[in-house]
Amino acid sequence: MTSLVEALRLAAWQEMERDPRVWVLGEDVARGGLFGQYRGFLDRFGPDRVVSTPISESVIMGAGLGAALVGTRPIIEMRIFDFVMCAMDELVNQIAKIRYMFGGQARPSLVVRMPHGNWRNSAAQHSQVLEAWFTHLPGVVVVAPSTPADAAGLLVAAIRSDDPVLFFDPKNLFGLEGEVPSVIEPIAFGTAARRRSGTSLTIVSWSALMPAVEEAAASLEARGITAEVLDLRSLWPWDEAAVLASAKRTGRLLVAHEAVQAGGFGAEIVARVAEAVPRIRVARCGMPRVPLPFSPPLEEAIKVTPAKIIAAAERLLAQ
Amino acid sequence: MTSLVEALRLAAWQEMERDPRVWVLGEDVARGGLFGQYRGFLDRFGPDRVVSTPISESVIMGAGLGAALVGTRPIIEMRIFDFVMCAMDELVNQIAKIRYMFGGQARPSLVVRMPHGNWRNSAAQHSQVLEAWFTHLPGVVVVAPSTPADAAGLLVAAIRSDDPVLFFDPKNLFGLEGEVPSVIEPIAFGTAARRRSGTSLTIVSWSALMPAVEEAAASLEARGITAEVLDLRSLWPWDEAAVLASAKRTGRLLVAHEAVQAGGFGAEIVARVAEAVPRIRVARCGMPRVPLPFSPPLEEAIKVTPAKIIAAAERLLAQ
Amino acid sequence: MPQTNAAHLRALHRSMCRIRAFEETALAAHKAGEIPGPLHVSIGQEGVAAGVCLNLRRDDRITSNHRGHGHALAKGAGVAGMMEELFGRAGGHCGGKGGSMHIADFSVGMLGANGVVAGGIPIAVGAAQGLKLLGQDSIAVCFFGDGAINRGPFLEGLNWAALYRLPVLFVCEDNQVAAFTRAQDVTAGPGVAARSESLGVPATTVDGNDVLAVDAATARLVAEVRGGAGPRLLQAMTYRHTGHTSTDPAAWRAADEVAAAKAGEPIARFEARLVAEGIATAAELAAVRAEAEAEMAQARQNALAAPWPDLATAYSDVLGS
Amino acid sequence: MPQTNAAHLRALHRSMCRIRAFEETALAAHKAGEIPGPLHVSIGQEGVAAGVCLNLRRDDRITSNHRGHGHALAKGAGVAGMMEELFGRAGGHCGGKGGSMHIADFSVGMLGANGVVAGGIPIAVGAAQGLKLLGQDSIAVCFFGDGAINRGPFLEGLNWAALYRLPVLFVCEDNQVAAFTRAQDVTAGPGVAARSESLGVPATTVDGNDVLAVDAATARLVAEVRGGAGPRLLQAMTYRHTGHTSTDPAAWRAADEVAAAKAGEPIARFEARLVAEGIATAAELAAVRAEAEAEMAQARQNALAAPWPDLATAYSDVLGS
Ligand SMILES: Cc1ncc(C[n+]2csc(CCOP(=O)(O)OP(=O)(O)O)c2C)c(N)n1
Ligand SMILES: Cc1ncc(C[n+]2csc(CCOP(=O)(O)OP(=O)(O)O)c2C)c(N)n1
Ligand SMILES: [Mg+2]
Ligand SMILES: [Mg+2]
Repeated sequence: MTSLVEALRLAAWQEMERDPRVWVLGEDVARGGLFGQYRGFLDRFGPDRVVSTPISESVIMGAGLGAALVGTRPIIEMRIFDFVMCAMDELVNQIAKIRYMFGGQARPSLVVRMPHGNWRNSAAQHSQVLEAWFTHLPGVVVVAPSTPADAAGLLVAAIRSDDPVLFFDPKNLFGLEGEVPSVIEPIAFGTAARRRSGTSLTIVSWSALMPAVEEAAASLEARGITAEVLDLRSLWPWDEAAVLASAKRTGRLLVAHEAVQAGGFGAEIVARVAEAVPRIRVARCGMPRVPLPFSPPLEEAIKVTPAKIIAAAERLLAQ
Repeated sequence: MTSLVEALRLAAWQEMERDPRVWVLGEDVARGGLFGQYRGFLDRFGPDRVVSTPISESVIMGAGLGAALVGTRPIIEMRIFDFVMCAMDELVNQIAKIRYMFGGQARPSLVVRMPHGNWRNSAAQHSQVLEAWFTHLPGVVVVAPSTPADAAGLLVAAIRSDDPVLFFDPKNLFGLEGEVPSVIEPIAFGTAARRRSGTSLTIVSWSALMPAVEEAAASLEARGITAEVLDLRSLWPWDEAAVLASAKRTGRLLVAHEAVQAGGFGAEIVARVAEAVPRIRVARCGMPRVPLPFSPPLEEAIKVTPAKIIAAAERLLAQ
Repeated sequence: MPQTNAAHLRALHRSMCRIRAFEETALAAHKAGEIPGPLHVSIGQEGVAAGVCLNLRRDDRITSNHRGHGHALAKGAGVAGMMEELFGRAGGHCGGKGGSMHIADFSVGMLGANGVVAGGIPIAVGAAQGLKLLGQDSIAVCFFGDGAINRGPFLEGLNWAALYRLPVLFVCEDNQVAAFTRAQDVTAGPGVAARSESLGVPATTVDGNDVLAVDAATARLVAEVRGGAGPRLLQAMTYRHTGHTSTDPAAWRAADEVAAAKAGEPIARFEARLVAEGIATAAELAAVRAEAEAEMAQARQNALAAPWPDLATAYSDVLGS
Repeated sequence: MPQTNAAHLRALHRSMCRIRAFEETALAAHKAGEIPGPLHVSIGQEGVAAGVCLNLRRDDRITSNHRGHGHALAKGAGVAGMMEELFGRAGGHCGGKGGSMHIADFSVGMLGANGVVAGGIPIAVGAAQGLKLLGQDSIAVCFFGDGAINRGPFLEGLNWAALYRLPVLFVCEDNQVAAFTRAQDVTAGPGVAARSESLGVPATTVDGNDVLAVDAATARLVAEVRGGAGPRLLQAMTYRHTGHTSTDPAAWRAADEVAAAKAGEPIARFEARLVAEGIATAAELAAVRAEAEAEMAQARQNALAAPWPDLATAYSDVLGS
């Protein structure tokens, strides 16, 4: 068994062994990274390929882009997602648009790693889930794994991809254990994983909320309600076909995510399905539109929990 | 008749006359602003209240916040929305969260003005429509007017509001003429305006796309299809009651917006209505998920146009 | 030292002791699992917070960073409210919604710690601009670390403050480390003072572990800033005794480096001087330390027993009244 | 001047004339409604683009800003592809998807203009880091204006380049104005050279309207940068003859200020010298100007007649192959 963060370490290690053009830059990466996801990289790959940087997010992001434009394949480590807000011009106006603006002359082949989500009561500036923003941003791939094997396989795919890939590390699941193959094969973007089969309803989720969703599905099943549970794994491209097929089968779709419900990616999924499947019943379960509070009981009160997912499922089934 | 940009100038002028705590900061505002929206302000209000700044977006945004925390009421002029990407930490991590993080000790009463949208073939870095992002961000009000009178009334409301208000100036409509009262009264956020009554379907839109929507509705009406057209005017809060009521009446909802369709605010509206109104028929009309190209025929090809809105309405009615 | 300011000297000592005791108490409480979330303490850096803040008026404003307990305490923030905030309780200054990284007490002009490095710089600059616009003579003081001088807002903020001659004092608390990286390994050029001067902000460098040096420099700089001379920057050299967070052993630092630094720590150093110059006896000073420790132990006990926030507050303070 | 580099001198002259002719042609085409979107021309600043780029190799890279036509031309970008790009035609370097603000020609190392002030700085720094990682000896040159030195990425980028001793030459094209605001009104401290030095990047200031001064300084700096000495900054003082955009009259500038600047414009000044030193005759130089004007007129005609992009291309170059 391997932890999710170790699986990510092994995946990046494998790719840096495989391709000398791959390198990593970010704060403290030469010391192994904030979560140990680069432990041992400095000794193995040296300071030119494992670059501990100043606290200069604009250039961490923008230098990764520039280095990609001359043929290297950087892994841009942003430490914690919230700090990406300090590098949005480089990400949104430059990385996402450069290939298109230049008519295909340039292809920024890079990965931006952004450990995100609720985590150990770290409050409003260290817990944001804004993955939905980037599904609305042309020019980027959005990946959000939930298991060690998926995290490893999707990171390998991200590093090998010629497109800019935004990789949302689920930091709250870094300790999650699972099997990881000794040779990590890439996992195709846009392929959902079915975690459970069922007929009563379809539940779609991803990233750090998956354990809560599976827990909810299990207790629903104990009461004879079987949910088909889909883990999207990547949000752009997303596996619309799998979601539509399942929703048609069950007739009911619940999308649950860690992010704020209003304007979250659940809205896009529900909208697509509602457009395509007449008479489908749809529901969402996300956070209220408030920043994440520090105090544990307050955080617990607004976080999406198995109980809230179960309640949403029951409301949906009652319709 | 008054142009929309002049209406905005009059609204800001009225409020600066009314309240000495109101001031404006941004690039070239002392020269009247990029669009003349502050013409004459320097002579009337002086250089301490009309502050032309360096090209320092982080501090334009962050200084506005700091000044609000000591009791002034800044209008933060960002020149063109896309440059807000250079000030996202200050907006997303600071302005939107400070009141909550500090348990209500602080209330950043400020307005961030962001002329946005497609405009004169200014290409991918000067045309973005990312309003949807901020409906997903707790702690901010999102305003997007489409007429001179609404722009003026909503700007007055924004300046008087104790909450941080993100004001999306529709730069492509700055030349649009309309009546504006000599004394500009505030318009309440969250109240949609009905632009047309109809029974065949409901069309919801806002901001710079409204003229195209009204044109589409007119030609549909010429063929006996009457659309109820709602202009949301503000996206957060948004007039859910009006949209639900209209959608229930007509049984069909089309949301059209200038932004990319995937993950746009249309998804939230469609999702809410689909959750609340069983068997409702829904559709969206937005841009494909591509950056805005420079070449006029290419821009025209991907922009939302009256023809595309009409086609979407016909598909919806055919269901 | 003239006896006339003996009271001030004792106040500096007491302030440092209270910060030290607060931080050690918080560390112990965090290790005991009483405090959730990340915790950054300022043990060893007390001379900067005390030396700067005791030269400020209550209506002066400060912005701080992630390591902000000392700044808040020295500026006069209530201890009970601070400790309860760290514990996430209802009585915290932020009602438990902020925690250690978002300590704020607007009633004493403490405009907030910040979870984003350099995040407090634009805010302090704007506060100074607002105060000037309102015609008030209070000033803004902006605390940040050596790590913040590599972020863009440092340049934008200093240029801006100099341009508009704003009443702001920038204080770079230079402990020569940022998280797990030495400042020297990520900072090119001669450093923060030279950067500051190049942006039109006169800079002064002092030994931050000599509270009297910090006190004297701050007194002069605050007078200049309040007098309308424009912004100033103070670089205070100091050392972070602990790891970056309460859970970081900082094992990568050489033991003798840490030992040497602890030998020069600001409180003992100042006490030796106070005794030598007859301002206070060792016994008096020990009593101050004991009193501070008792105060913080009491605050910890209260916080532990204090009620959690009403769950309804999770939804308040977002928009509207 | 030694005859030996007469060819180089003529190349400098020809490059400046071609930039001037391109800009005047583009201005006329924009006024005639043939070019959509915003247009920023560099008339009066030709000495900087030519003096810098003629010291570069084809495999050196440059990043530019919104006023980038001259940089692209001097680096060797094809004129037909540039003019067609401004016209939004299929044959443009970017297939019409970028336009004036996003001119790029990767085939000659021109990594792109930029619609965001200072947007090219992090990219150039990263390009230099990538080139170093790949063990290549080409360098990166980063063009930006005086307005960019007040944005955070300037500090972050220069500190970074100095830290890793990257092969990058920063060129601040200092026309002393940003849009409608004078640099002196928004820039505190002694200016870009002092900021650069404070960040560990040695700086040189030259008269950017003296193409020989730019040429000589660049030759030296490029040799240092390519030799592994680390980054350098060149501040080239110049003047923007036109308004900020093609539609801006810049009426706020005193007429005599503009007249004085035009009197010292780089091309006539260089021609006088070439004639005085017997490098070329006035007739030869006039012929070069005429040839450049004819070349650009031809490019305009071609662009006007050139096909629009296939509408399918609006959807390509986003993701996937
Ligand atoms: C923009 C940003 N980048 C990274 C971090 C993560 N981080 C928190 S504190 C810190 C080190 C800061 O060092 P310094 O400013 O010197 O303060 P010190 O911890 O030494 O007191 C880092 C990198 C952050 N909070 N914000
Ligand atoms: C981040 C950002 N802020 C504002 C603008 C709007 N803008 C475009 S060019 C310009 C002036 C730039 O001046 P400078 O860098 O000196 O270049 P110059 O135009 O003088 O050649 C401004 C403010 C922008 N493009 N990007
Ligand atoms: Mg430090
Ligand atoms: Mg300029």
